[in-house]
Amino acid sequence: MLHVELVLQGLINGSMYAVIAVGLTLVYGLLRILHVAHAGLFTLGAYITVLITNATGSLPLAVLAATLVVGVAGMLVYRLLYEPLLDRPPYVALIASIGLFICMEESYRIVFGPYGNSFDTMQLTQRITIGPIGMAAADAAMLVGAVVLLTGLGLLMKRTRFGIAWRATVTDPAMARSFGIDTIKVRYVNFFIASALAAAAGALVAVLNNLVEPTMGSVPSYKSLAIIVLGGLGNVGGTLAAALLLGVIEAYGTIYAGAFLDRDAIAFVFLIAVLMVRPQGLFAAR
Amino acid sequence: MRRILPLLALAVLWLMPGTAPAQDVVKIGFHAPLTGFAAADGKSARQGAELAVAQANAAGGIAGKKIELVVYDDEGKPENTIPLANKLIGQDKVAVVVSGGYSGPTRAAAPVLQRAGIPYLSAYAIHPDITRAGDFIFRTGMMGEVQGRAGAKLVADLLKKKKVVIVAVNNDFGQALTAGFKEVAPKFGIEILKEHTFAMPDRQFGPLVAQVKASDPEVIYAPGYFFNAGPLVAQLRAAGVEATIIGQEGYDSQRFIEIAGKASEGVIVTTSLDRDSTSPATRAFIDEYEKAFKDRVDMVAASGNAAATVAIAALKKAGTDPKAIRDAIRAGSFDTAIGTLSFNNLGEVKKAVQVQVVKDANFHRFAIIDDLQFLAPPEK
Amino acid sequence: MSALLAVEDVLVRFGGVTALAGVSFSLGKGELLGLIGPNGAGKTTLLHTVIGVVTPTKGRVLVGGRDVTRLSTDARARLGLALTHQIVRPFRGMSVLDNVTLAAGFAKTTHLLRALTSVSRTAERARARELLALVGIADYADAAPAVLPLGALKRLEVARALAISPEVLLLDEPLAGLNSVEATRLAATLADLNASGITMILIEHNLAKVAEICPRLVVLDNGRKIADGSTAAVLADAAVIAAYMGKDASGRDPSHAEASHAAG
Amino acid sequence: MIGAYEITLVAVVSINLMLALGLNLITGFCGQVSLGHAAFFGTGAYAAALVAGGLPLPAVLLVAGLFACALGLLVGVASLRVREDFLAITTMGVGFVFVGVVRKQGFLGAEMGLTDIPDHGLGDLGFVGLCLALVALMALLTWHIKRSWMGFGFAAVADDERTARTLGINAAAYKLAAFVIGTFLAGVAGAVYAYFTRFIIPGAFGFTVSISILTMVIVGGVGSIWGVVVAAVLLTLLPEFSRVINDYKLLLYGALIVLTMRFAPGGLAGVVAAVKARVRPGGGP
Repeated sequence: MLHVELVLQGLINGSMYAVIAVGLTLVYGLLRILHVAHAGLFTLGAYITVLITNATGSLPLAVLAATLVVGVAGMLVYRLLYEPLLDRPPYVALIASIGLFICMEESYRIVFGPYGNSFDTMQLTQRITIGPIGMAAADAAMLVGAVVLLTGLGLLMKRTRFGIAWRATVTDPAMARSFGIDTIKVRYVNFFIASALAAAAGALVAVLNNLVEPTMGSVPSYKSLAIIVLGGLGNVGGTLAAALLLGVIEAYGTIYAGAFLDRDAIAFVFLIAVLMVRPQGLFAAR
Repeated sequence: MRRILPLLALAVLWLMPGTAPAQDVVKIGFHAPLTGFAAADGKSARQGAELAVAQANAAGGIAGKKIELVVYDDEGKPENTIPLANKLIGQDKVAVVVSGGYSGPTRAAAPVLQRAGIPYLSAYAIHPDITRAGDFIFRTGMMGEVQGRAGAKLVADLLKKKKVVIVAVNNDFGQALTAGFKEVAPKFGIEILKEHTFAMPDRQFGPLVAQVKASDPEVIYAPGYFFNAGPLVAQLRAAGVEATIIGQEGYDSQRFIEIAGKASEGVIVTTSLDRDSTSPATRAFIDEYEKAFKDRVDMVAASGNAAATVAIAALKKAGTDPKAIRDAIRAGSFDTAIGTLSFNNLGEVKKAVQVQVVKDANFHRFAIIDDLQFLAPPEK
Repeated sequence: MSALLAVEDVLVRFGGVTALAGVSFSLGKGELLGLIGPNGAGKTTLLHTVIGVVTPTKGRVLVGGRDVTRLSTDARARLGLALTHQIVRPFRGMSVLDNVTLAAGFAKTTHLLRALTSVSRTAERARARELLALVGIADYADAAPAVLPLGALKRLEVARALAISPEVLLLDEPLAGLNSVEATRLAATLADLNASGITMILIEHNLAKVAEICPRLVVLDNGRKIADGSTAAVLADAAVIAAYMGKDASGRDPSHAEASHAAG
Repeated sequence: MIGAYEITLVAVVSINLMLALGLNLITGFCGQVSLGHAAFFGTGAYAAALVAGGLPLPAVLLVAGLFACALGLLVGVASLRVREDFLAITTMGVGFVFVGVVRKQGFLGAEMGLTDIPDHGLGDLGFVGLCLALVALMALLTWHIKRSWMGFGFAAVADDERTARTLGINAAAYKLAAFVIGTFLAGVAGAVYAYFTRFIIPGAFGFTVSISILTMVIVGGVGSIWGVVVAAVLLTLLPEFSRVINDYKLLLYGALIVLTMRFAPGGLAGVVAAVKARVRPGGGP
């Protein structure tokens, strides 16, 4: 019974990691940028969700607004920061991204205060039981939300013109251009989708914790980097699998390894161990 | 070159020195983490201290001189706090310093102030080494171990419960509280079923909750901060865990109740601030704070206020000679927002522990543990 | 007498693709071997296997009779193998002269302690200038590679490879992209170097050029060696003609014809 | 006037300088982006705290450096296995694992840290003298390495590792050398830190420290010794001068990084080189 719950809780955490990290891997796959500021957009999504819900009383409206605003913000980050740096060594974009992330966290602290914000009325407080397994409605929302978002993303990538254009651009931008694919547009759409996913993750985490804080992106900022490496950089399916696996490993680590290892270090012990055996990541990079 | 100009402008802006008022003032130094991971506590501590200074100034200051609080951001970093303490001593020429910071920065500053012979009051940092730096160093907050002991007494004597699971934040605060709790637990016949830790940034406790549920304790002793405790308590209750949850001064913020919602009802915390106190000092603090900052009080604000209050009272009594201030603190008894404080030989505070319970979305008095012998902090 | 360089039954697979399917050949001292074949035949992969950038799935590479298959690229370079890249790879952060100076200092860079204790670059600079003059780009010595035309960069590749005093020089299309005057001059330089005792393998598309300077040819097609012998004999070989002309002209093995089509 | 404030500030700046010079060797000279430099810093500090009671100061510095570079060697060997993209994240992981392990070890004081580190016995001025001497020594060492053939080899490895190999340069050995020397310097910095604060806690060696050191290197201009020195001094001191704008300090720090990367990705050294090239058109290529 304990193990069923541990696995379940691991999957819930893992699905949160997945929704954040998949966006990061989309950006990396296309542009080879380690987009640390992604976690700042995640936080922005969470703030918008809470503030608009409190103002209008409608959580769905707030989530919609968060994904749209953050999606556009992501495109702006690309246009204003990354695009001019594409022909520079990769660490330039990485450091710029870290700088932007610091700016974002500080702006949230200054604008919204250091204490964090909560929903005026707690969302999804019910408890759901399926046979012997019970979980909070918020947990269920996290799981279902992640499945819906990632399935949607999968369909988008497999079935739509954008998906084809994206994959073609990732494989060979020059070739994609010669087939008439607007690779610049692909980049913007890519940033929109990745950032909207981050915002959705932020909204789900806000509901889950009933708390959004300026620093809530810190842990996702580095942990999702570990996840996309484990997943084989740029490999969307691999990222998903790595996120879920890490969630479960952390769940067990928290209980059984807590005496000698910090939970946040578990991800990296796992990462380093995997890289020593499989330098290309758990799942082959593209 | 034109591209660099904005950078230069920024640099110039940054370098602009602060202008200290030239009039005759008495300066109290203050540092707290205003940025970084502990910024929330930094802000509360600062507001608490500022309120004490404003009130004292409104009441005429010290012998006609205004009090100025010289505030620096320690960023939670020990190494930064050493130059900062030296700056407070050498350049700002403060008479006394209050720490609104965590243990790391406070431990770093204490020897500096001791060597310079400037009295130093730590508002809520818990590490035992702070006061060991010397006779100029005082602590108005409770040591972690002392509060941990109070927690054990609460569980056994007041609640009459035995089976405990400990879930502690993984830092010096959590470690010290756990150590204090475990130190006296055998004496009270408390059985510790399991002990777990979580990291300060953790907000999702699913696996821990599952494990706690499996252990089926009567009491969960869970040292942490409001930002951990809010989600933790909500998740424990959502999972159907009914055990009594014991928190500490880290929970003592209205934010905890906002985050945990209904789940916070019945949570009991050991802290320094008694919301139902009839003491004029406490009432005045609570009312004035909420008026001045449009926010509810919390333990950190009360502690920052209390430490500054002690500093001001000592200045009033002894003037600006550091040794006289030290002696005044050592010998005196101070009426503050967190009760009447006096100090032992080591500079540790002697005071009762407030036990508060969340009821109808507010903290209320549950009990007061005032067995000062049991709570006595170390003298060495 | 063992051959200076020998490749034995080398098999290279990338993922599911077989790039080299059991290629063998050997090379005596002082030879100038032309390596030809259609695009995708595996020529560059073969040179990369020899230098150690690519590790073969099966087979061996021998230098002077010694098995070097497990040796790193830098160890092979120290044994006397040098490579020029088909797509030029100058160190873009260094001047042209420094590119060659670095290579000329291989005796110093080989041992870390020696590298740490050596500062003077005078001798190596002088040697580098000689080499730049030899390949005819002395005027560019102080320029950054970014400003050089392709022809000069190709020559820089050769000068830099020569700077490590190789016994075997592996040249990956050094003439491609050059105009005919440049190509003729560089080809002549290479022939001179060969005459001075440096063994060479030359990948080249321009059959006329190859025929002019290489006495012996090895032909690859779709990862297999289809011919090896004197230039005249190889160029007359029906299989070679078929490989170059596309679909079979001689009624040979159909799988092979199919393969050459795919490779084209 | 030089007071205790200035003296202690010089010590803080010196520690950052030592860290930045060491990382500049790894990241600047040899091109290996490391996001885990604080782990080596911390290793040195903990090693020093453990042995300082029994050894004279120079031996403590040496032991701290050796412990750090032993870990550096280990991490270096491990990172040879991972592809270039992964290196930054692997080293970041090393940083997290270091803190995550240390904070649970009783013999390292766990969360309460190690305390009672003995006095260095040099006096305030003597200590700052030691700091400055170490910084000068390290600057000289890295300057020498840069102009030696080792530095030449580093530059080649940083520029194009595969091509460097085809020229006989053992890229793996060079990378390890960079890791070993750079982390040794970090370890010495750790010992100095331990003497400076006289207690250490795991939180002092976290990810944000690694980031701020890397920021110094990159804002200075990777590989440029003077650029990195200037950046380390400026970035350490600017917050000191700006205490008046406490609340916006970190925001401005972040903005400075973003703007530098956006408009001067070559850092200070890049800006100066560009200005020089414009002032003396004949001087450049």
